[in-house]
Amino acid sequence: MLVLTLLAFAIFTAVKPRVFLNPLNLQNIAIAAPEIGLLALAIMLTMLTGGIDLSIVAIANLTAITISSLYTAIGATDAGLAESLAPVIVLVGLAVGAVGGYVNGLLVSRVGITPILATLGTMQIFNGIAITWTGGKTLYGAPAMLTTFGRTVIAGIPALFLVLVAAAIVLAVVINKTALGATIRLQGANPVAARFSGIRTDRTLTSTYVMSGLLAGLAGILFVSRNPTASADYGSSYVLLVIVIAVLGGTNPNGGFGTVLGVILATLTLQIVSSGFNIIRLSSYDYAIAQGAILIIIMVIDQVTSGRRRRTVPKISDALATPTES
Amino acid sequence: TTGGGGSAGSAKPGDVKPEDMTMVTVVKLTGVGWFDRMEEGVKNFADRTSIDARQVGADDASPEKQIQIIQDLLPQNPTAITVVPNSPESLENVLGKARDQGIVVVSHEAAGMKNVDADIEAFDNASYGRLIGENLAECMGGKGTYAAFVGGLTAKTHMDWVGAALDYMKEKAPGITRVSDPIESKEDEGVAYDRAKEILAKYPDIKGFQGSAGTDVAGIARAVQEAGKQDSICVMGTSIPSVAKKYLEDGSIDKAFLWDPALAGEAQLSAAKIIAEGGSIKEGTDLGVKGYESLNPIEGTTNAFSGEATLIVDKDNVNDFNF
Amino acid sequence: MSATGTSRLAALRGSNNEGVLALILVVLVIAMTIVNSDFLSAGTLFAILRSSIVPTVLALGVLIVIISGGIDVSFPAIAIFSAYTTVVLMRGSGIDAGVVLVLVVSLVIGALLGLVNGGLIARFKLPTLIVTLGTQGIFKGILIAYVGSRYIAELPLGMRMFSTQSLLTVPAGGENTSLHVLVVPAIVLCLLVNFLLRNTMFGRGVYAIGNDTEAARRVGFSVMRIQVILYVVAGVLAAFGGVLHVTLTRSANPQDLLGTELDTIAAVVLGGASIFGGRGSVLGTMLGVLLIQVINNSLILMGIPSAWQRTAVGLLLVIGVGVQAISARRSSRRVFAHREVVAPA
Amino acid sequence: MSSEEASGSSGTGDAVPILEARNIVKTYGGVTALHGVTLRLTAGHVHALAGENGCGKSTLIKIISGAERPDSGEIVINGVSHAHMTPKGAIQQGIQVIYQDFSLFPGLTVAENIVLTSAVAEKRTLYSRRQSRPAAQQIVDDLGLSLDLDQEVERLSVADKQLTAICRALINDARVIIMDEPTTALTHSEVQRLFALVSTLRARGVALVFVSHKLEEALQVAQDVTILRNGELIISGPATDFDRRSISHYMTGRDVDESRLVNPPRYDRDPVLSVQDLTLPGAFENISFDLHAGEILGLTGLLGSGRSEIAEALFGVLRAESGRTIVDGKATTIHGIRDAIDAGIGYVPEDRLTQGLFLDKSIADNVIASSLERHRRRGLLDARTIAATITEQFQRLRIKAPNVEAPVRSLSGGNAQRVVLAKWLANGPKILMLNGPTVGVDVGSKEEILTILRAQAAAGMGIIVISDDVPELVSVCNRVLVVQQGRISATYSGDDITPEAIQEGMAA
Ligand SMILES: Nc1ncnc2c1ncn2[C@@H]1O[C@H](COP(=O)(O)OP(=O)(O)OP(=O)(O)O)[C@@H](O)[C@H]1O
Ligand SMILES: Nc1ncnc2c1ncn2[C@@H]1O[C@H](COP(=O)(O)OP(=O)(O)OP(=O)(O)O)[C@@H](O)[C@H]1O
Ligand SMILES: [Mg+2]
Ligand SMILES: [Mg+2]
Repeated sequence: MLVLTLLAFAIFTAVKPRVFLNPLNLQNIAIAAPEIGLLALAIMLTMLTGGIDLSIVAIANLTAITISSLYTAIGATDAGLAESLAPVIVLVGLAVGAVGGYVNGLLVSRVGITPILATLGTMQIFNGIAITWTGGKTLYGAPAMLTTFGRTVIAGIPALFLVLVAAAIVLAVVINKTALGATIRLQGANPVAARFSGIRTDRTLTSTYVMSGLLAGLAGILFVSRNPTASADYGSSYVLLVIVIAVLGGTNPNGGFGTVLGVILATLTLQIVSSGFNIIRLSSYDYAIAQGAILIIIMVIDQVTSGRRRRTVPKISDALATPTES
Repeated sequence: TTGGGGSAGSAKPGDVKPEDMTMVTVVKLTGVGWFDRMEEGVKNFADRTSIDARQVGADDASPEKQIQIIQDLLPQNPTAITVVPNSPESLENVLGKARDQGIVVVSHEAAGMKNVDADIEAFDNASYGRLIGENLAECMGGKGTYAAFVGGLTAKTHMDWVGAALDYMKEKAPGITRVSDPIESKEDEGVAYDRAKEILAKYPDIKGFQGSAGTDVAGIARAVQEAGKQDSICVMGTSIPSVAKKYLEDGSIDKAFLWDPALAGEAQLSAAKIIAEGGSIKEGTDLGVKGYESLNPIEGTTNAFSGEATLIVDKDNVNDFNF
Repeated sequence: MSATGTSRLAALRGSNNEGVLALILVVLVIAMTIVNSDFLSAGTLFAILRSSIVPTVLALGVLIVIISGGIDVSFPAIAIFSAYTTVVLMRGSGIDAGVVLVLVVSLVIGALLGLVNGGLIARFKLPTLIVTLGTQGIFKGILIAYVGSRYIAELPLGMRMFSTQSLLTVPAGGENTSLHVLVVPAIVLCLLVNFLLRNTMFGRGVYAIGNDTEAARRVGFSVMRIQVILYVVAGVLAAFGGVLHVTLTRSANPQDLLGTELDTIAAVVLGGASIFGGRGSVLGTMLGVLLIQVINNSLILMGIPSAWQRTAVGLLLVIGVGVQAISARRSSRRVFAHREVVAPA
Repeated sequence: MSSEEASGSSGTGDAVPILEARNIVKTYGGVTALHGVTLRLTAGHVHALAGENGCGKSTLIKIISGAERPDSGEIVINGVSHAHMTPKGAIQQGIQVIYQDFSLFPGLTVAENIVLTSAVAEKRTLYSRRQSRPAAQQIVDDLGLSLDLDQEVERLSVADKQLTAICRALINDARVIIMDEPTTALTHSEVQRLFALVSTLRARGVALVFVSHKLEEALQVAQDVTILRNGELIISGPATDFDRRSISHYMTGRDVDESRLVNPPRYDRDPVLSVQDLTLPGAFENISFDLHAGEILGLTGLLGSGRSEIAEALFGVLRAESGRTIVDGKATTIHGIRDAIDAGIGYVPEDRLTQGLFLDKSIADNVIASSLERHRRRGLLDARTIAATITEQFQRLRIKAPNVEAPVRSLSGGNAQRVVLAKWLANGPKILMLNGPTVGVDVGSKEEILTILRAQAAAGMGIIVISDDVPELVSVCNRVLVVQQGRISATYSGDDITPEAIQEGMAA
């Protein structure tokens, strides 16, 4: 994966060095990547348990809307107060994300609905709530704290990107260094054996979806930080994109295997590729073609090389189950 | 802040020759008839002025992709960016950056945006909506019920149009009432059709429909036609001649309203050119494009101007259009 | 409870909970009729059936793929690609093609696109989700960038002639409501696919692969061949769905259908198919699609404000699958007759 | 019967082999599973293939059946040589296999599973449930089984799954039938019915391969014997030349001691586990017994007698309706598996593959799966103690694998079982219940596993062994309870624990 990222980078540098290496462009990549990266991490986490969370974008928007409307509501009466309450407001937004995730968790673990159905349903519910709440309009306004943060650049690196890095590190620790993380991976590898090993399946699943909700909420915070607006239909194109990223990053949709690093690298690769194509003036449809081709070529290469390592392939999609997370 | 957008940054206004100018038109999405048509206007402008002007857009109408595209344009530092936003507010930031960098920014279908040097509308949405309302009321004979469709509850222009039409009814045609909140067609002709059928089932004596997204009226017309009510029900709204033609001819669509995206695209660019050359956009400015010969400021805004480019299509003139 | 009693119950429930799903559907319809008596009318029924035509046909392709243990998100692209390209070709060639030609051309295109999926998946043992995510982008891109992006209102005869045909017409209230003729091919396809899955060795092979690819190899199925064929079949079904869609909307719009993949997959899974493969039935899929269409096409009748409709759809979906999930859990409870039964995962 | 037939046959020597695998070499990455093994199958003979876990038996079988390709060597069928087989080719040559992992289709019905192979072989294009059913019914009746043909295999017990796999192999009129540990989950009577069928097949001139770690079974049916060790061919000859001792000696290269050896439990102290009137209608009634520290308690009975349900109720898989469970003198309600584990109970399940193991995960991940809680320091997992635990268990249980990162899927049956055992020992339970602990485990490993159990008992653990392997019970148990129709019908202790006694206790 790393090789790939560098490769993509190298190619575009070669093609259009002046524009592509322009710090502005590199910063753009680092500004767009975080929100996508966070959502991809959320999907990856749920895929580890053999599930999926289609509602993350809807959750992110709910968070953004919560923050924006709380801020403007309080600001209407007392602007100063709104600013000083900013941290609280942000936390409330994050809480909304957690609650959304909790709902998914209950549906999947307690009620026992197939994740893809449960989250497709909640996706529409959350999205519907957002539409009703905003009346379909795009809300404007967000704590200065966030907007300035959105513009902050530390040592040439946008603060937003640092958020992604931080989140990634935390998640990596959770997945690889905590009991919860271990249970999440085992749950995905074989739910029955997990149960017989004394793993509290319900608890594991619930916390997984809560975490994915939190990540989505964080992404929502980045939405408003990038530009002080919140709407019900922002980021709808992200849902499929982040699935691509997660799987491209080596996550096995059937559960059990996936790595944070892989997902982050996959995110960067796709961002580099997309801005690269944009710079060489490729139309969005040529880009769609290129992205698809790249995706498949990578998987083929990965398969052909790793094919030597893994002989038997029990399930087709296990082909990319490369146990590198431990 | 009208005009003089190019004050800051590299591109010093006035001293650049057209040959050295590059202008990019960022549209909601490419690969749809509407913006294909707009691209024709962009090409026209390029040929006419020998400015390197091109149109770009994502493969679906999503704000985030539009932001991304503009982000990626900044390093290329074009003279001007003209844009048809999917969600004006969400573009404010990135367009702000563009202007700080000295890039001229002109928008369309986005009256009220702050971080643009000028916004050029084919008309102001309120009067466009009232116009549709007026025609619909007249067709319905001043009484009865009607339903309004929008591409999405989040599509601002659509909501403005149906809102203005409703206001018109309230004032001028009290005998007419709207049966429900605007109905979402999800920009999908099939959905428009299904919803229209439902409406017909729930309100058998409905007398009119208003559509907003390009394909709404087509879907509605199909439902009306199948119910054999094309004569008793008035169907009007925003659409494209190529879409509406067949239904205009059999009367299941009564009138289609639109502005020519080609001209709109051209108008945006010439506005950008004027500003880039140090001029400014004000009341009465002539953009040298049909329907935009004398701009009127849109009240409530400092930088938005509208032309009089509304087109009304019915069965008689539908064949005059080639898009 | 007695063994026979349970088995009879099981039979009612159906191997994939079709019974439960049907029950949910009935309850929903009753509830809606109570809310608005107009709901239970020939008009609504026909409307819902009509709007189910295309989703059903598309779902059939998805069903086959899902049973084989894969996931296909490229079928909407294949559907609209085949149909739109056919229309363009026909207009280009100037011949006003009849049904046969239209079908042949579009189905061949669909088959070829399906072959691309199947080839990649079978030859390189790639995860189906990724391959189809990739091809979906490629097909969509080629379609709009190179085939065309115009909204085409003039369709070839083969499509035109069916656009407004109706199967039967019944007087309802003042005017007549009629059932569109294209429900016939949809139902025929359901029967065909049902036969293919249940009564052919190919069908058994699809289930076998979905259950355990290695075991399928060991009993002598040639996994590769079956996979290739099944994606071709899925492609053909998608193309057929595309043609039906264009015919029904009486216009060819290259932006149509794209983005409906998740809803269709949901309908199939709702119909009792397991996303992990090996399980699923045509009947269940039909019920799944029907349930979703009933939900989508009744909210205005129910008088639910537009702003709340998405929420309503989501809620109903969750409730529907929730009830099903719970009853499925019940059914998997163990029955003791002094013989050990291992509770399924 | 078998003995006289065995003497009747004249070994491998003269008769022409209908299938011969010559000098087969197979390596998996680093592991060499087979080097230069030869196997000759004679028409009308049962060929016993014996060897320790991981010595390459299944691999050899997979190569003959085309499921795997050999690195070198050839397979000669009726004089025709093949560099390798394909599954389809093998089936068309009349080779049928009962795989150790069954290779069934959980989502399909028993009937479908049984007839599918033949349907494929016949190159059918159409398939009809109705027509295929009688054939399935036929074979099920021949074996005198009570399989529900319309049940989904996923819902079956291990035993029924195995029976289904057997039926599938026998239904085709094959010329070679290979049985990879076909009797692991079967009861005595089911095994005898299988053997009856085997001898009719022999009469038809079918050549059979029989892999089993139950050596007396092997000796009972086989005419020829081949023994592997670490992928090497050790010896091959007529069954009459072997007996239980010699076979286990060739397998392990040492003398295996299976004699009864028990050390006295702490009867003086209170029992670690006391079960009183435990009842789950339909499964078991009024089960009462005590388990003392250091005691190994045998729980036996025919399949379906309810013995497994009792264990599963104690482990919280099932919920008993009435009765008391007292652990260490404390009355404990066990509503879920977690309750049981918190109370200090561990359970090595019967269905190793689905309930016991994470097949695609590494040995390491499997070993700590149940003891994550114990390996935490300040919220995080403590890498050092984890590594320590893993290596300790890996070595103590002598798991045969390149390293602890090897996926369990790549382990042989016996080694897989050691991993499950390791998982529980890593959690140091007070009470350990094992359901069929040495099913599919070779004599050598079996002895080692039993030794481990004795050691754990000696260290104060209370152990319950659920098993119908009588010699095993005799060799480790302080007491043996016989379950019949969900009730405890007999209790043996001390010197009353003899094979004969238990046999008739179960049969009674
Ligand atoms: N024939 C027409 N006349 C007038 N306005 C139109 C016409 N067709 C589309 N529009 C409006 O022009 C804009 C672009 O339309 P189009 O549907 O092609 O793109 P879009 O991304 O779907 O935007 P929208 O969703 O707002 O329609 C939209 O505001 C749409 O409502
Ligand atoms: N797919 C595989 N990948 C890697 N190693 C394997 C694989 N299958 C088997 N092995 C190794 O090959 C050796 C032989 O395995 P095999 O299953 O043939 O043993 P066996 O004799 O059948 O043992 P048992 O009696 O326990 O079934 C073992 O060391 C095993 O770890
Ligand atoms: Mg539109
Ligand atoms: Mg084996």
